Amino acid sequence: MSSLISWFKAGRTSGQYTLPFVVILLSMTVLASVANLLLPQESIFYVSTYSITLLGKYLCYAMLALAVDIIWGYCGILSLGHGAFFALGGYAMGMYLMRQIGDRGVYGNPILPDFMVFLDWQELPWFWLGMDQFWFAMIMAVVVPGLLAFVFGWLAFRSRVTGVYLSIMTQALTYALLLSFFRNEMGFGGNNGLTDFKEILGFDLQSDLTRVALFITTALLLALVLLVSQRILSSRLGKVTLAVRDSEARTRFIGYRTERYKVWLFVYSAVIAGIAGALYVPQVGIINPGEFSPINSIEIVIWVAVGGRGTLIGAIIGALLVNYAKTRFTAIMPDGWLFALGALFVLVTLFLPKGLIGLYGQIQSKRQASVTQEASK
Amino acid sequence: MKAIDQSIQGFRETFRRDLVWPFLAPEKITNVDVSNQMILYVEGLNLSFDGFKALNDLNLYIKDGELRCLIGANGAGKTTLMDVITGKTTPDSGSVFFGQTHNLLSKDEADIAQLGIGRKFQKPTVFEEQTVFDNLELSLKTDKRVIQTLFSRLSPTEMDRIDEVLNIIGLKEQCFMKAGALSHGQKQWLEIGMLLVSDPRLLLIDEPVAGMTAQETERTAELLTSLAGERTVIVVEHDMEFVRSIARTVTVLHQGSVLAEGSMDQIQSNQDVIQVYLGEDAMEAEL
Amino acid sequence: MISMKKVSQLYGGTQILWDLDLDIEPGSITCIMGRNGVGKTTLMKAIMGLLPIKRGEILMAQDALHKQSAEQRAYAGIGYVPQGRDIFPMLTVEENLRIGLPVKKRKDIPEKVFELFPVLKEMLHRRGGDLSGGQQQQLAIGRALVLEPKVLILDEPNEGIQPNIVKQIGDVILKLNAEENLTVILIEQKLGFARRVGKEFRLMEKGRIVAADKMENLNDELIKQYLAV
Amino acid sequence: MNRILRLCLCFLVLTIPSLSLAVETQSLLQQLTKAKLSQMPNMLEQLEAQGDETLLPIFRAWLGGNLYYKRDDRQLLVKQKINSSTLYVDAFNQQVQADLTSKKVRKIKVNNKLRGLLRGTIARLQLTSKNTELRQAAVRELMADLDAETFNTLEDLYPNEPNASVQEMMQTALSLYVAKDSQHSQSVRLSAIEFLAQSLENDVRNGLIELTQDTNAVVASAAQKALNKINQSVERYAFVDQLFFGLSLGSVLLLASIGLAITFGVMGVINMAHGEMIMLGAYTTYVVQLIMPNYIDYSIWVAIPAAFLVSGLMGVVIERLVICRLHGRPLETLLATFGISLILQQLVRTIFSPLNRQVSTPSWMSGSWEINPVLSLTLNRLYILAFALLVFIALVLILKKSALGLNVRAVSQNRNMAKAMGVKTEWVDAMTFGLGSGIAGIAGVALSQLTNVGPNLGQAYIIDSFMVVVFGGVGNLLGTLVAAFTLGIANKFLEPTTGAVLAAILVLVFIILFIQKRPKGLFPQKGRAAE
Amino acid sequence: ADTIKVGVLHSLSGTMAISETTLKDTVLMMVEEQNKKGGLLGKKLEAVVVDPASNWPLFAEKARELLTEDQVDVIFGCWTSVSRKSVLPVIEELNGLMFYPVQYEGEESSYNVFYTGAAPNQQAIPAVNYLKDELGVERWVLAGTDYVYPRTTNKILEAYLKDMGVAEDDIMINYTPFGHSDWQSIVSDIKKFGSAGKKTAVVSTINGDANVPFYKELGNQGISSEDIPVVAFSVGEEELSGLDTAPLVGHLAAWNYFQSVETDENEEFITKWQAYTKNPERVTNDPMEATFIGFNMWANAVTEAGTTDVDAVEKAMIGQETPNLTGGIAVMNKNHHLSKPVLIGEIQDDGQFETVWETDGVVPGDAWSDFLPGSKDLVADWTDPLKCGNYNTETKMCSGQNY
Ligand SMILES: Nc1ncnc2c1ncn2[C@@H]1O[C@H](COP(=O)(O)OP(=O)(O)OP(=O)(O)O)[C@@H](O)[C@H]1O
Ligand SMILES: Nc1ncnc2c1ncn2[C@@H]1O[C@H](COP(=O)(O)OP(=O)(O)OP(=O)(O)O)[C@@H](O)[C@H]1O
Ligand SMILES: NC(N)=O
Ligand SMILES: [Mg+2]
Ligand SMILES: [Mg+2]
Repeated sequence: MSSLISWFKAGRTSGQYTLPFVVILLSMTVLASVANLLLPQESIFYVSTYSITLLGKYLCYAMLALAVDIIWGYCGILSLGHGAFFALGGYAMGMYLMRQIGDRGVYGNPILPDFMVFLDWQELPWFWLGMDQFWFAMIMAVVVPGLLAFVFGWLAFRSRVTGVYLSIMTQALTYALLLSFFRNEMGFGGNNGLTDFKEILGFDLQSDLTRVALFITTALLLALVLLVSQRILSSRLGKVTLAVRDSEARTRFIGYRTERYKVWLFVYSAVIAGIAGALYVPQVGIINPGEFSPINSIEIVIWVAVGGRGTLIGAIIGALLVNYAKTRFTAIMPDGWLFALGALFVLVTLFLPKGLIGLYGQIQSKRQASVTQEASK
Repeated sequence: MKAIDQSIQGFRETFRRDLVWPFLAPEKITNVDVSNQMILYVEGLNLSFDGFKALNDLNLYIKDGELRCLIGANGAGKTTLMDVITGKTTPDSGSVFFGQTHNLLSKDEADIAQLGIGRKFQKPTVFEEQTVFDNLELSLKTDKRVIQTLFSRLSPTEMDRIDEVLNIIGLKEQCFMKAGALSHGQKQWLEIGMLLVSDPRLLLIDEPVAGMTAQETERTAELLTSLAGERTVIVVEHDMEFVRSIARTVTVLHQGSVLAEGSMDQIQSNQDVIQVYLGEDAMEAEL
Repeated sequence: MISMKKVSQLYGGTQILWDLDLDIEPGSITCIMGRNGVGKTTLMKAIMGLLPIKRGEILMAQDALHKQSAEQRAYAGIGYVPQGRDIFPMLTVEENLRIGLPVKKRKDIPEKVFELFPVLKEMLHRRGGDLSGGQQQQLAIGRALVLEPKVLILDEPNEGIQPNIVKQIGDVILKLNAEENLTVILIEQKLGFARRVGKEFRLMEKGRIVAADKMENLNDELIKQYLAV
Repeated sequence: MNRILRLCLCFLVLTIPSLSLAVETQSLLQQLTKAKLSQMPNMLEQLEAQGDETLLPIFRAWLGGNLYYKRDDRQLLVKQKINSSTLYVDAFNQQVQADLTSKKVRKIKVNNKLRGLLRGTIARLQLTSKNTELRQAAVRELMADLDAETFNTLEDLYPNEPNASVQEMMQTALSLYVAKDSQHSQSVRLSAIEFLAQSLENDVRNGLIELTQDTNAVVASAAQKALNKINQSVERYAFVDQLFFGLSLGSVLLLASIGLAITFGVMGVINMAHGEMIMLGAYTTYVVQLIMPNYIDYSIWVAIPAAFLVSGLMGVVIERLVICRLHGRPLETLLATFGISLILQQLVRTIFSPLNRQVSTPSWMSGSWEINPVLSLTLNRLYILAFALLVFIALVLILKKSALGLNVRAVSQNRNMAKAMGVKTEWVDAMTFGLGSGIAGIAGVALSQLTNVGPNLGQAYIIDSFMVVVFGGVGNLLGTLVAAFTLGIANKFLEPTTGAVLAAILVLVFIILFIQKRPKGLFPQKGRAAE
Repeated sequence: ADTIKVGVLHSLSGTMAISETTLKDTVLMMVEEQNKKGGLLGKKLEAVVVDPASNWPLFAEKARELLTEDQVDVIFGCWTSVSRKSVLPVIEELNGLMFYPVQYEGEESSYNVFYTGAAPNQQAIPAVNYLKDELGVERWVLAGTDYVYPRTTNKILEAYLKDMGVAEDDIMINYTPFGHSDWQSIVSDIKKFGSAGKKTAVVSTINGDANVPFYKELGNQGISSEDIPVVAFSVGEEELSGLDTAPLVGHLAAWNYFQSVETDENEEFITKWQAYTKNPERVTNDPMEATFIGFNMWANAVTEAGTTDVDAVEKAMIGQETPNLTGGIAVMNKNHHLSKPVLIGEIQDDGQFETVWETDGVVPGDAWSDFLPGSKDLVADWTDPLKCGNYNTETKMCSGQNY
C-alpha cells in the first residue's frame, strides 16, 4: 500500500516544471518592467517600450498557444480555428476601447465610432450597447468566445464529428467569421477593423506605465492560466482527456460522456483564447478581421508543435520562440525570412519530433540508453 | 391565443431541464430491476450489413449472477451481439433490456457503461499513452460527470482496489509503464483489470484467454468463476478446454441466431454444433 | 534455413532481446513458446525486418537477412502472419490477398488459398476490417500464402479461431510442410496444438532462448519452469 | 463584339488592295494626324459621307488602334503584325515602309466613343460585304438604332440576301424599326411585334420595353405580351447559364482539390504545400509560354505534361526528403508541409518576383460559344470543365486499376504489414505523392487560364481544397467530385440573391451544419473497418 | 547619427507583396540616387527595410521598431488603408514622419503623415465626370472589393451621382471578397444590367488580385469597352503586366500618372527604374510616382529645414513643389495632400494606358469629402493658426486629438 502511494507520487511528475517556470516567467516580467520604468534610456539594462510591447504581444500569443495545446495536445482536438476565439475576445476589447474614444474621434461624434460616421450610420447597433462599460466588455470577451465554442462544440461533438472533419469545420468556422467581419454591414469596421484607441480604464494607452501594466497583467494571467490548466490536466479529468485523445470510443465504454468532456474543455480553451485576444488588442493597437484568417490559426498550431505538444510549457515556449524568430528574421533578412522560418518548421519536425521540449527528453533517453548499455556489459 | 399557449407549452417542454440540456440534466442513479431473476433480455434481434445478416432473430436471456459461455463459429455474431448490448451498434429491429426497466437500445455507450455493463474487447484496447495505473484509475467505478471528475481524489479504498487488481493481473511491475508498451498478452490482462476495477453488474468478455499460456488460462478461469454469482458474466471463447472449465450453461450462436443452448456435455454431443463448430474430432485435437 | 546470431534489440531504452541465438532447420516446424512479454513477437518482427536489430546478424541460407529491408525479405521468401492479424481494414478481402501477387509475379490469387479457407471466397468483396476476428485470422494466413513463402512465420495463429478451424489450420501447416517442405516458425501458447503441429520447440525467457529441443522432449518440468506463471 | 475586331484584323493582313481615293478624302484623312480627339467624330462623319467601301481597311485599322503616322512628314501608316514582327505600310499605296521604329511614328488616337462610332460606320459599309458573318454582325450592330436611310438600304438588300439567318436578322431589324415607327399602320406594327416575339436579341427586348409605353394602347399591350414571352425563355436560359457557372466553379474546385484527395485523402498527409504545387504548375505554364512565344495556341499541350513533371518531381523530392521521415505522425506533416509551403512561395518570389506573371490564353480557348443572344458559354471554362472530368476519370482509373492504387491504400492503412507483403513502400509513397502533386500541377495549368499567376495562387485554393475533400469524405474520390460540384452549384445559385460574400459565408455555414448530419462527409467510409 | 535613416515599411511577403515590393524598390532606388548626389545635409542616406508581411498588427510593431530601435528619420510605407490605420497611432505617439503613396478613401489628415496618393476627388469624381460627359453614361455599376476604400469611394460616388440626378435603379452596387476569383455571375449580371438600352459603365474599385480574373472573365464573356467600359481606380501598369490585355483594349483607368505619358522627366524615371531593376520590360505606375514625389519633397524639405527633425520638416513640407513625372508641378497642401493632375487612360494591347483625357490643371487633394454627410464640414489645415487635421467649420472645433 505504502509503496503504491510512493509510486503514485512518482507517477505524477508531469507538472513538476510548472512552478519553476512560473517563477522564472514572473521574475523576468518584473525585471523587464523595472528596467523599462526606472532605468535611464542610456543604461545597457534598459528595456525599451518597444520590447515591452513586443513581449506583451508574445505573451498573448503564448496564452493562445496554451489554449490550443490544451485541446490539441491533451484532448486530440485539432482546432484550426482558434484564431476565431482570440479575435472575438479581441473585438470585445476593441469595442470597449473604441467607445472610450468618445468624442475624440475625427468627426467628434460622442457615440458613434468614426467608421460608422463616414459610412453614414445613424445609431449604434444593438450589439455595441453596453460595450462602453469595462466590466461588461470583459464579460463579453469571455462569454462570446465561450458561447460560440459551446454551441459549435455541442453540435459537433454530439454528432461525433472527429479528426480532420472537426479540424476542417473549425477552419470553416473561422473562415466564415472572417468573411462576415469583412463585411462593413456587420458593424465592426470591416477590413479596417477597430483602431486608434486612446485609453483603457482612463489610462493613456500610449504611456509607458500603461504598457508595462498591460504587460504585467498579461504575464500574471498567463501564469494563472498555466497553473489552473496544469491543475485541471493533472486531475483525473486530465486523464480522461488523454483517454479521449487516445481512444474516444473506449472511454465511452467505461462510462464517460466524452462529448461533454470535449465541449467543456473546448469552451475552457476558447475562453482562454478570448482572454488572450482581449489582452492583445490594447497592446498592438488594432483588431481587424485578419485575425480570423485560417492561416493565422494554422500558425498557432505550429507554435504548439514547435514547442512540443501535450506539454503546456512547450506551447508557451514554442509561441515565444517562433514569434521572436519572426520578429528577428523580418528585420534581419526582410527578403528571405520565409526561407528561414520555413526551414525552421521543417527541421524541428524532422529532428525534434516532440518539439523543443522533447529535446530535453531526447537527450535524456540517449543518456539512459547508454547507461543501460553499459549496465548490460 | 391558443397558438400562443401552445407555443409557450412547447417552449417549456423544449426547455425542460432534464430533456434538452443534457449537460444540466441530473445524472440518474439507477438500480437494475432483477425481480424476475433475469438480468438481460435479448429479443428478436436483427441486424444486417449491406444485406448480410449478422444477427438473425436472436433471442437470449441471461439470469442474474449467471456465468454464461457464448460460443460459435467465427463470424457467428458474438462480437456483434456485444456491440449491440453495449450501444456501439444499433440493430435493425429487436429489443435489449437490462433488468426489466432499462431499454439498452435507447441509451448510448456511456449510459450503458454507467448502468454497470462492462466489456472486454476481442482485440485488446487500452489507453496506450497512459500508464497501467492510469488505465485502471480511469476505469474505477466513480461518478463520471465532468465536474465531479475534475475534483475527484483517489480515495484510499480506491487505491487499495487498484493495488489488489494489479496483483491479480500480475502487472504490478509494469504499473507505471505506458500501456502501449505492453505485450499482447499483458494488454489482455490489463483489460481484464480495467473491467475488475469498474465493478460492473454485467461483464461481457470477448475472448479473454487468447494468447495466454495454459497456466494463465487456468487463472483466468478461476477468476471468472469467482466473479460469477455476485455479478453476471458472459464469456465468449473458442478455447474449449477453458469453456469447459468454467461453463455451466453454454449458448451456441450460428449465423446470427442461437443454434443450441445447454450444459457443456449436451453441447459437445450436439451434432449440429459438432458440424459447424467443434469439428468431428474436436476434443482429441484440442488435447 | 534461418539462423540468428547474438541478436539484440531495444525499444527506446529497454532491451528486449539479449544476444539471442536461434537456428531453424529447413523444412522444420519450430514452435516458439514463452510467457507473455518475453519477446516472442519482437523476435519475429526482427526476422521479418519490421524492427531494426541493434546487434548481431540474421542469416537465411547464407544471405545476410539483417541487411535487407522488410520487402526484400518478403521477396526472399518469408511469409508473415502477425499477431493481431493486421488485416488492411479498408481493403476488400480480395484486395488484401492481391497485395502480395507481384512478389511471385502472379496475376491471380492461387486457388490453394480458397481451398484451405473457403470462407474467404464467400467474403471476397467484403472489407477486411468488417470480418469477424476468426475470419480475419484466416485471411491473414491466406494472405501470407499468396507469397508462396519458403519460411512461414505464424504469430499465435489460433488466437480467436473456432476449434474446427484451429484443427484445420494445424492440418494446413502440416500439409504445406509435408508437401512443399515449407519451413514454419510458429508461436503458440496452447500446448495441445503445439505438440500436435510442432516438431521442434524453443522456449524463451526474458529475451533469450533458454531451451531448444525436439517437441517430444518438451516435458512437464520445462513447462513448469518456463511457461507456468 | 471582339470577334468582329479580330476578324477585321485578320482581313487586314490578308487583303491589301491598293486604295485609289479621291484627293478630297485623302486630305481629310491627312487631317486626322493633326486632329484632336474631340474633333474626330465630326471628321469620321464627313469621311463616311464621302467615302465608300474602299475606306474600310483604314477604318478597321483605326478601330483596332493600328492607324499611325510618321512624326516627320505625317504620312499615314497602317501597322501590321506578321509573325510577331511589326511593320508599317503606307495607308494609301500599301508600300511597306522599311526601318520605321516605334519612336518615329505616332498613333492616330482612338477612344471608346470613337470606337463605337467607327463600328457603326464599318457596319453600314459592311452591309454588302461578301462575308456572311460580317454581314450578320453588321445588321446586328445596326439593329438598335436604325435610321430611315439605313432602313431603306436594308429593305432593298433584304429580298436578295442569300443567307437565311442573315435574312432573318434583317427581318428582325426591319420589324423592330416598323414596330417602333408610328407612321406604319397598327396592323403592320402588330405583325412586326409578333415576329419580334421570336427573337432573343437584346435590342429587340429593349425596343419592346420602349413600345410598352407606346401611345397606341393596342401596340403597347402586344409589345408587353411579346416581351413576356421572350422573358420566359430568357429566364430558362438564365437558369442554364447559372447551372453552367456552378459546374464551372465546381470544376475549378475539383481540379484544385483532386491532387489533395490523393496526398491527403489517400496517403493521410496533411499537405499544406498542396497549393504551392498548383502554383508551380501555373508558373510552369508561364515558363512554357516564355519559351515558345509564337506557339501560344499549342503551349497548353506542352504545359500540361511539363507541369505534371515539375510539380510531380517536386512532390517526389518533398516526399523523399521530408514526408518519408514522418510516417505514423500525420499531424507533424502539417507542420513540415507548412514550412515547405512558405519556402516554395518565397522561392517563387525570389525567382519570378512577387508580381503576377502573364499567361496568355490560346485563341481557341478565348471567347465564348454563343448558343443564342442570351446564352453563351465561355470557352475557357467549358474546356476546363471537360478537362477536370477527364483528369478525374484518369485518376480513378489509375487508383482502381493499377497496382499502385492498391498499394497506396495498403501502405496508408498499415505500412509495416504492407512491407511484409513485399510492397516497396518507399517507392509507392514517392510515386503517390508525386502523382498527387503532379495532378495539382495540372490544376495549376488550368487555373493559370482563369486567375492570377502569382506567389499567392496556392494560398487562395488551399482552404477550399481541404473543404472539398473533407466535405466529400476523406479517401473517397467520388465524394470529392460530388462535393466540388455541390459547392460550386450551391455557391452560384446563392450568389445572385445574396451577393458573393454572403454566398460564400452561407456555403460555409451549410457545410458546418451538414457535417453534423454526416460526421464523415458525403460519402463516409462505413462499417467496423472505419473505426 | 552619421547617416540619415529612411525606413521602408512595405510588405515583402503575404498578399500585399505583389504591390508593395515595387514600392520598396522604388524607395531604395531613390535613396541610391540621392546618395549619388551626395546625400542630404552632408550625410549619406541609409535605407532600413523591414517586412511587415501583410499583417496589420505587424505594421504597427514594425513602425515602432523603425522609430525607436532603428531611429529612422522618415518612413515610406503602407499600401492598404488598414495598414496605415494600424501604424497611425504609433507614428503619432512617437512623432514620426510617414509618406503614404497610394490612392485611398480620404477622411484622414494626420500631422505626421503626408498623403501623396490620390484622394477620391482626384480620381473617382473626375473619372465619373468623364464617363458621363464624354461617353454619355447613364447607368452605373459600382463594383468593388469589400473593404473601406471601395466602400467609401462608392458612398461618395453614389451621393455624387444622385446629386446629378441619376436614379436609384440606374446604380448597381456590388461587393466581392478579397481575392475573389470567380466572376462569372457578376460579369453576367453586369452584362444584363448593361443591356437595358442605356449606356452603362462600370466603376471598379476592385482590388489587386481580384482584377486579373475579373478582366479575364470580361474578355471571355465578350464585354467590350465600347459596350460597357470599365474604369478602374486600382488597376495600373503593374496589374496589367500580369494580364493579356488584347481583349481589354479601351477599358479605362483614372490615375495621376501613366507610364505612357511622354515627358522628359518620365522618360528619365523609366530609364532609371529599368536600369535599377535590370529589367527593360519593367513597368512603372502611379504609386511609384507618388513615392517619387514624396521622396523628392521630403529631400527638399530636409534641405530647406537643415535638419531631419520632424516638426521642422513638417513645416517645410507644406508648400513644397516638385515636378510631376507627367508634367506640371505637384504642390503639397496645408492638408498634407498633394495637388496633382488627373488623367484618364485607355488600356492598350501592350499593357500600357493611353491618356484620353486629363484635367486642365492640377486638382488639390481633398482630405474630407464634400459628398459625405459626416465630413463635408471638415477641413484640414496644418498651418497656424488652425493646426488641425479635422477642423469643423460649423462648430469651429478641432475634434479629438490632432488629426
Ligand atoms: N460493420 C460491419 N460491416 C459488415 N459486416 C460486418 C460488420 N460487422 C460485422 N460484420 C459481419 O458480421 C458477422 C459477425 O461478426 P462478429 O464479429 O460478430 O463475429 P464473431 O461471432 O464475433 O466471430 P469471431 O469469433 O471470429 O470473433 C461477420 O461475418 C462479419 O463479417
Ligand atoms: N512498442 C514497444 N515499446 C516498448 N516496449 C515494448 C513495445 N512492444 C513490446 N514491448 C515490450 O517488449 C516485451 C516483449 O514484447 P513481445 O510483444 O515481443 O512479447 P511476446 O512474447 O510476443 O508476448 P505475448 O505472448 O503477450 O504476445 C514486452 O515486455 C513489452 O512490454
Ligand atoms: N488605400 C487603398 N487602396 O487601400
Ligand atoms: Mg468476435
Ligand atoms: Mg506476442
